[in-house]
Amino acid sequence: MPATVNPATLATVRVRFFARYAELVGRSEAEVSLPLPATVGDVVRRVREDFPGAGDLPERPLAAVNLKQAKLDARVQDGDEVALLPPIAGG
Amino acid sequence: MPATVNPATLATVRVRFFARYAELVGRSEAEVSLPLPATVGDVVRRVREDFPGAGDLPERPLAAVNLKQAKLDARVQDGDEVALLPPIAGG
Amino acid sequence: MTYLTRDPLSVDRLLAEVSSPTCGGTSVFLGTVRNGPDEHGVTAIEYSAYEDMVEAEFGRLLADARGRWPEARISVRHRLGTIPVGEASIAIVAAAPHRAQAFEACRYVIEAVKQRIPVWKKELRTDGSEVWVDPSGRPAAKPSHV
Amino acid sequence: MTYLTRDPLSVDRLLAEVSSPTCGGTSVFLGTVRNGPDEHGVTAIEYSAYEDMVEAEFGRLLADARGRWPEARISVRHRLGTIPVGEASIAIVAAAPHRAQAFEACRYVIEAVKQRIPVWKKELRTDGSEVWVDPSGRPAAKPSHV
Repeated sequence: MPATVNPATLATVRVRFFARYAELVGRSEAEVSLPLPATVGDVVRRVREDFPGAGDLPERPLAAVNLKQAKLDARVQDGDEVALLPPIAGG
Repeated sequence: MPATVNPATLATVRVRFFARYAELVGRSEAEVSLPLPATVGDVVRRVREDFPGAGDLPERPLAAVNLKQAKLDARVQDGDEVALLPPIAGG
Repeated sequence: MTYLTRDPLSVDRLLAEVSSPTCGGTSVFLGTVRNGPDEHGVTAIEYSAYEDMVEAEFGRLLADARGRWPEARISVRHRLGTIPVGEASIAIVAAAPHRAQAFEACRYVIEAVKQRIPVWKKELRTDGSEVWVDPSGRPAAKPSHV
Repeated sequence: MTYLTRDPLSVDRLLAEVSSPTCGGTSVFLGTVRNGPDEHGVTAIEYSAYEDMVEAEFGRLLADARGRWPEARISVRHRLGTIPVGEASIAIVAAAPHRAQAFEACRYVIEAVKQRIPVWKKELRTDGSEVWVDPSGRPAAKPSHV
């Protein structure tokens, strides 16, 4: 009998890609679902596995959660927006 | 018999006054003659003695000779322009 | 408030935003698109951004700066899109009662922008190539499949 | 070349003078007439100068700055006459390949101006009085007979 998944423990996050990373993945956003508790690092691993081209993303990219830089061990919640940011080159 | 003055040893310098110093002396320029060798300090002493109001000038003002800051012991030559400068407040 | 624009930057407009009779010194910084000896025939740079985050992060960054220099009045604008050589991509204006505060606040903001504001640039070159710039100012290595 | 003017200063004109495709950073400093809490109802400042020496000294000062930052392109203008509160008395623009050079060169010039350029200011106040400003920024004591 398959294990049942409690929907309350699944998080769906919106992932955004920018600049060179968007070119690598061939898209500017995606949605991934993963079991809670989950971290930004878990989102990165999932993206690198699931999307063609995303394997060329660094294992430890700069990331933001909900418009603020976050470390890879930061927790993500259902509904969060996680962005993977190439090295910043503004100004 | 009066001592004869050798004209070659007399320097005539143009003295310029600016800002508050010009107000004190009541003029913006003057000519003074003094025996050589002479220094900027000699010019200042002569000015302070000779011109009404110039006694209120400092004994050791900032000075310039020929458009360049000069110390009080710098030599002056015939034809030099000596300027007495209030504390600089530009910018 | 928006800190982003796709139009040429106007220093005069930013100066007007910070102008105050209590400020005696104003420091302005302009970052411009360069084609120097280290570049390889750059004609323009295409600036892109995580725009929502840029707005949020500039708000936090300026709050930090105002915490350090409470008397400073600071304004900043980053331009996006294709910017030709010689034109400004960023303008920062910091006015303060005294010049030291103005210089320090302005410098603080541009250094923080380079660290914190999610903007990226792609060099457009005379030979038709397009190269992402890495933060050290040198082009990033091209990924193998591009 | 003249570094003096009696007209309002134009940052745009100075920027145009230094603009170069090899410069990626430009630092601007504006000194403006202030009426802050330390002032006593200043409405304007009357700037006067030893004009011939200002021209000569700016030439020497900029040569010194260019000696220190050979790649910098620097332009400066000092305004004379009666300048109302909020308007600029001096504008300095320093462009350089990199921003650190630009900031440093600009700061060097304004600090040197305060030391070397023979300009004086007289505060014009709301009560009708006129007071010479001493270099620390505070009014000079009035001489007894004025």
